[in-house]
Amino acid sequence: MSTMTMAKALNAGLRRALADDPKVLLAGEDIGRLGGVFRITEGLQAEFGEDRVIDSPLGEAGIVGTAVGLALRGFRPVVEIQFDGFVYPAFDQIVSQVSRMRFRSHGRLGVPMVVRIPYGGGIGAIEHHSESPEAYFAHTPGLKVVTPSNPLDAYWMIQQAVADDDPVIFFEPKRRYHEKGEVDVEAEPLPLYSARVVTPGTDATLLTYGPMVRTCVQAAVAAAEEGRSLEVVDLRSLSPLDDEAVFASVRRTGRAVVVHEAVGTLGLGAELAARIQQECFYELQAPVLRVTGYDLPYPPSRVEDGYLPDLDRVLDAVDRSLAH
Amino acid sequence: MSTMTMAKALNAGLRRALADDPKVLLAGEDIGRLGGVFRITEGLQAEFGEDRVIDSPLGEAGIVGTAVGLALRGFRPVVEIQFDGFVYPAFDQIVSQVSRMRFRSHGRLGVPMVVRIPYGGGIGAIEHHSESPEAYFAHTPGLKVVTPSNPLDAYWMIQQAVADDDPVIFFEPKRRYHEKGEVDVEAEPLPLYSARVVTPGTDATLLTYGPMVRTCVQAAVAAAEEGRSLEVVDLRSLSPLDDEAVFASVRRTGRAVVVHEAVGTLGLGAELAARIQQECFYELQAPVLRVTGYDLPYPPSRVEDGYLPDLDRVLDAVDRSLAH
Amino acid sequence: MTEPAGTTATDPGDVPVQLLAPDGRRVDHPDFAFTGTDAEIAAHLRDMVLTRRIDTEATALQRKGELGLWPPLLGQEAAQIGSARATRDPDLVVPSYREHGVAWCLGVDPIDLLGTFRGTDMVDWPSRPDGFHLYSFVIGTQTLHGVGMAMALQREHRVGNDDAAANGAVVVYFGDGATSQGDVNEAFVFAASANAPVVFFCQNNQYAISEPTSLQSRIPLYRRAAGFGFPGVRVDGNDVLAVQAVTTWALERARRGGGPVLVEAFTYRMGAHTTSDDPSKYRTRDEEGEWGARDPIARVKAYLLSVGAIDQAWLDDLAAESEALAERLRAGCLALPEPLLADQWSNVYATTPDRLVRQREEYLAYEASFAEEAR
Amino acid sequence: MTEPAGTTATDPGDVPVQLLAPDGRRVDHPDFAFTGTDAEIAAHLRDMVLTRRIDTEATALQRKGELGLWPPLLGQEAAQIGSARATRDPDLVVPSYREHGVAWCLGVDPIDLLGTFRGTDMVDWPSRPDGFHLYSFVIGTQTLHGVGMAMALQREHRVGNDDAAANGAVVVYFGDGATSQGDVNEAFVFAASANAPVVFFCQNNQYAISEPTSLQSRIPLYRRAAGFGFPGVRVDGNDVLAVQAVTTWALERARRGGGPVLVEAFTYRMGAHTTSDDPSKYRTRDEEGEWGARDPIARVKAYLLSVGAIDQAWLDDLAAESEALAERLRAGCLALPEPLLADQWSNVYATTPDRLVRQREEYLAYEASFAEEAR
Ligand SMILES: Cc1ncc(C[n+]2csc(CCOP(=O)(O)OP(=O)(O)O)c2C)c(N)n1
Ligand SMILES: Cc1ncc(C[n+]2csc(CCOP(=O)(O)OP(=O)(O)O)c2C)c(N)n1
Ligand SMILES: [Mg+2]
Ligand SMILES: [Mg+2]
Repeated sequence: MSTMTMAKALNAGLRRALADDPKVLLAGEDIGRLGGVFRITEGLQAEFGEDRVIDSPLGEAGIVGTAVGLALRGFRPVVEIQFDGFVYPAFDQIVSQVSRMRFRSHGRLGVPMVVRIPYGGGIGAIEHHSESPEAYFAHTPGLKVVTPSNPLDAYWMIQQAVADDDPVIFFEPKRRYHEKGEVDVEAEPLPLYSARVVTPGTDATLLTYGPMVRTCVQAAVAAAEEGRSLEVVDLRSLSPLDDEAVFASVRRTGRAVVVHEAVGTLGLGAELAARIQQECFYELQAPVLRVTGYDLPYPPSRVEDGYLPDLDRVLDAVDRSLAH
Repeated sequence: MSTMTMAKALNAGLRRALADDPKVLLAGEDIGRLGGVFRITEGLQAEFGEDRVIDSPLGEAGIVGTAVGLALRGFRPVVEIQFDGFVYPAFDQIVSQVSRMRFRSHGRLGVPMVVRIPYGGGIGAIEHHSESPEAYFAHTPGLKVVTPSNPLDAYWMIQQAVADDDPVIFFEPKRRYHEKGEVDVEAEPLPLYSARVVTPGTDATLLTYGPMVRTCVQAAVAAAEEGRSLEVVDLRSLSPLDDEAVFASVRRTGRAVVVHEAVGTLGLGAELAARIQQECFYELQAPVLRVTGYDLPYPPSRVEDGYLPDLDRVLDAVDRSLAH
Repeated sequence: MTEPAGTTATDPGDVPVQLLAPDGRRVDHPDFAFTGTDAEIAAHLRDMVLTRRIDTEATALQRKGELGLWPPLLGQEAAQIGSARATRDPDLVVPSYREHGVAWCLGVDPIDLLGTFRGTDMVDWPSRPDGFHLYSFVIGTQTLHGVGMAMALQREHRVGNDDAAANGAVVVYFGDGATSQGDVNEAFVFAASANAPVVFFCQNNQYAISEPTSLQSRIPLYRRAAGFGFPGVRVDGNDVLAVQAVTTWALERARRGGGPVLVEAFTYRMGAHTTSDDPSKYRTRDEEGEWGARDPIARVKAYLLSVGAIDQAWLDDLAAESEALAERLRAGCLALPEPLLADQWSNVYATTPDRLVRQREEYLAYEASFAEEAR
Repeated sequence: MTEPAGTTATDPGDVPVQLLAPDGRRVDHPDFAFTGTDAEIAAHLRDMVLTRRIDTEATALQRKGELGLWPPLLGQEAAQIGSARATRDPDLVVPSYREHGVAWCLGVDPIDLLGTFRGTDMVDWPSRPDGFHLYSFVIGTQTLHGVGMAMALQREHRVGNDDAAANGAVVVYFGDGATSQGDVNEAFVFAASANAPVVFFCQNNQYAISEPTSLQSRIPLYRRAAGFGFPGVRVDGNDVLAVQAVTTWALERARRGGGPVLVEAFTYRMGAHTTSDDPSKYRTRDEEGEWGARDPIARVKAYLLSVGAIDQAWLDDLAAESEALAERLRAGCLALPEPLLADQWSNVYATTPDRLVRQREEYLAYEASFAEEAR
């Protein structure tokens, strides 16, 4: 057991994945000599060589498209997209090839690829550096989409993603890279595609993931001071969603608020609300509410604090839910 | 008033747009000499010249990216993506540039572009030729997304889209290209971003768009024979959604079934369900149900009939809704 | 200043490498030679004739409504057979969607191809589960996959070994139109950067659907390679000997560790783009006639007959073999098993998530409800 | 066969066009000449010095926490001033994100640039509402916009007119790393196909963050153009006279209707990629020292002093002007108005849809509820 940041936990997880399986490769812009702009791959090229930790030319379609070829030959590429907003040049490769190679080949060919994407706002960045594009991928059959919220999950989930025979879009909440947590490198990890109840509660359920988990836990603490018991569910996997865990919690509390940074319209909250209202129709005591980024392009960083869901907005929604 | 196919109506609408405004340009693969693989632009190059109806080199990013430059100079480009599955190479340009140029420039620069995309299945095609990618765009702030379901709307909506100062993703239900309808070229058209009640009814609301409108109208007819009164709402605009029309109908009937070809997870049905359960919580007598493409890549065409929503699946959902 | 490099001035390399003239005479080239025997050339003729027969039959099946679509290779037989016959194990072959001749040489049962266009199957080949990759319909996408496979060969130590037989390379096919796609140009960048063992085989059949190659590039396409730092060669794509010679050279160079090469096979799509297309809308009969005179099969036949390597009896046998093949295709096409929607859930993920398992069960229950009603 | 074209052999064009040596001597070139006066050169020096001062000040502001980030242009002043000063109305200028020197020449108030990096603003310039396009941060994306604008100039009949002054062209900036992006290569394709009046101005500053240019291309970048059928020229990017001469030629050619040109300005990013970067992780002090000796400002100063066109008093005045500018920047940066989230809803659509109007109202009501609580 040791205390480390999420950045270090990802680095340790990737190191272990590289050490455990010679077929694992890393590729991306600046990930080698520099160790990545967030230093997630620091030291790995020195340790595993330029053939396994590859500084790629500056083209996201090229990075993902060549990784498809490598994967088809049995390698397990883990590619880094430098920032969320730069995944779109690779969108065609991801949506029409990575996600479907198994389907296109009647199950014969897999693409065991991980696409790592630092995502989300709150770091005072310029445009394209604070986005939350997870819904585009969760809408795409054939992909799996996961996101850790803490160092422990980061350490294990990245290894589980690498070991998965399906392509996994791995969203890393960049504003949480430097927050510390306990990491037990011996523990039996939770299965990759399962949600976790982070804070148990009885009055309402907060469904969230990635960077917003911490925000929701803080909201639950604040609510507790006012005598309200909020349950916080860290979804961890956005595709597939752990429906049973979600429904079980909402059935218990009768109320649900979904919290994410991505824009509301057709964000994950839409799908969760649609599923919950269908499956828990009679148990729901209030509509499922959503606290999300507003339906705007990501704004200049000086106003991002107001744009992003925070403790107050979460509690405000909880109030509205409870008032129903 | 004359009877024509949707293909001809689109052709006529584009012709009128070109004739009305010298700034209107068409660009795309094979749209000039050949008139497009669906012949939507037939005859237009001959009539308006190669400078205004442009056969583009084979690159979707290039087509959309150069259209951005043209639009910034005051032109109004209407670009054709040859098939739904080929829009992804242009995804970055659409999502990071077209949708945001106004935002990026504090409202100073608009991109009055129309991206025409023949979409949907049911035509027995090979892969990438039957997709319904509308949710990707409806999730993206700054874009408008519309889709006609009949020749009359096609004729007017394409002109309204061209006249709009915002970028419009214009989805054309290719399986309906050759169905005929009345087109009144003098009539005052419905505003572009409003839904239309195609079939009024009282027992349940079918919310649908594009190729599925006809299917739903048929379902309503069949249901009527069994004494059930279904209201069919043709959404026409997917972004913005005409919330008021949707809520008004659902409030009247108490039940809603969303029908679309796109995969269910994070499809338009998710957003509609999420909004409806929030706004019509007490009026809803049953959960909002979704009849959609299954969560699979589009399958080989020999099984597409089972994959796509049809009259029976719609009526089955209506039964389930009414049984609640 | 005087016009610098990169303009439209001609270059000696613009003249395609040719080893067999349209009239069947063999000609010399300073750089390339075909070193095979006449028996091998006869085998090529057989491949080309059978491939064309497959193509005609598939076109006919489409006309009869048995296929949804067919992209004919008519006219591109030499480009495909010549290049495919230059490959050997452990080379990897990555087609676009018109490489029926390559598929044939690589041992794919043409009935598998029919399944794709009949809509019973996706784009994979049960009869040839590896070595010949899936067809790709997104223009250019496969070039990146090919480069990735070449990078894999490097990591598998299958490049530049002293034991030449152990070395392999990738050949990836695409069209003239594809050269305008970002993916293809990124493939050039990545291949050059990695010095990957890949031969970019561009069949310039003069058209991308209706668009002439001149719309994509104002200079010969083979010259694109030079701008990325690797060689490009233009070869007469209707000359099976020249295509094989050039591709063999390119593959050998790649296998040795020499890096990528672009081969532009200058050929002509004698038929329509696909069975949905009507070329009369965008090209002249004259042009079609000119290219008809350069038919890739005629010249090989003329040559082999002129040297007495084959005779009419040989040709008659081949005609009979062609007809038998066509017969087998017709029957095989109709016998292609109808797919089941229920099966489609199995091939999305390696381990199918619960929700999809349930979705499939619901679908089955729903289907079953009809069967019950019907009873 | 012997190695065909496109290999790594050197070419005479690889030697960058130079008109002013690092030691301040003017040198001749067979194809290009700088025809301006010494007074013009002095004006260039002033631009370069002030631009560098803007850059240093912005970097300092970032260190003080007043900016979130700053991408310094240090070392690229000659490439930017020389090329920007080659433009004139109705040319259009499309930058990437490091073109602070170009912005300066085009009349953008540098405080506007600070707004972008302070996070108070997006990427548009209130002080210069047209002619100089937005900054773009998605690598290469703007090259396609530039080609589209050039296609617009064609349609506006601003190309190839007898009245040369009425003609215009586009110059679009991008980096060495950008040349690997699909978009940039598609821009080359589209520009060549349309024969669009566009000058692709690539500042090869030797790095894309940590990646050396050699990872993107194994041959000099200017040669990329030849593969697309238009000229490429490599110019000493630290020589403001050569840059201006070459860009002037390229723009004139484009305006006349000669089509696209690629200019590779061979330069060096003397500073970090951005203020977040640490170049010591990937390059040596020796290398930095070598390039330091080729400083673009030093040689102009040396030349002008040597011919007596300027003197120490002139330089002292310039230093004072620089400091005043820096002072104005500091104050202007702190005075940049704080944006309001409430305003952001107005710039998404030309006509804001109802739902967004309501969303904004809800936001305002929510904000107001705090104000009430606070009371
Ligand atoms: C990304 C993409 N855009 C458009 C299409 C539609 N399309 C199919 S084939 C084709 C022309 C391809 O031309 P070329 O590369 O020359 O190959 P050919 O068909 O001539 O063999 C087009 C535009 C597609 N399949 N993929
Ligand atoms: C599509 C995309 N991918 C990645 C990035 C992250 N990134 C920002 S600058 C940069 C390097 C660009 O290098 P170059 O084109 O040489 O320009 P320079 O910064 O040297 O001026 C990278 C990779 C980006 N902005 N856009
Ligand atoms: Mg072609
Ligand atoms: Mg650079």
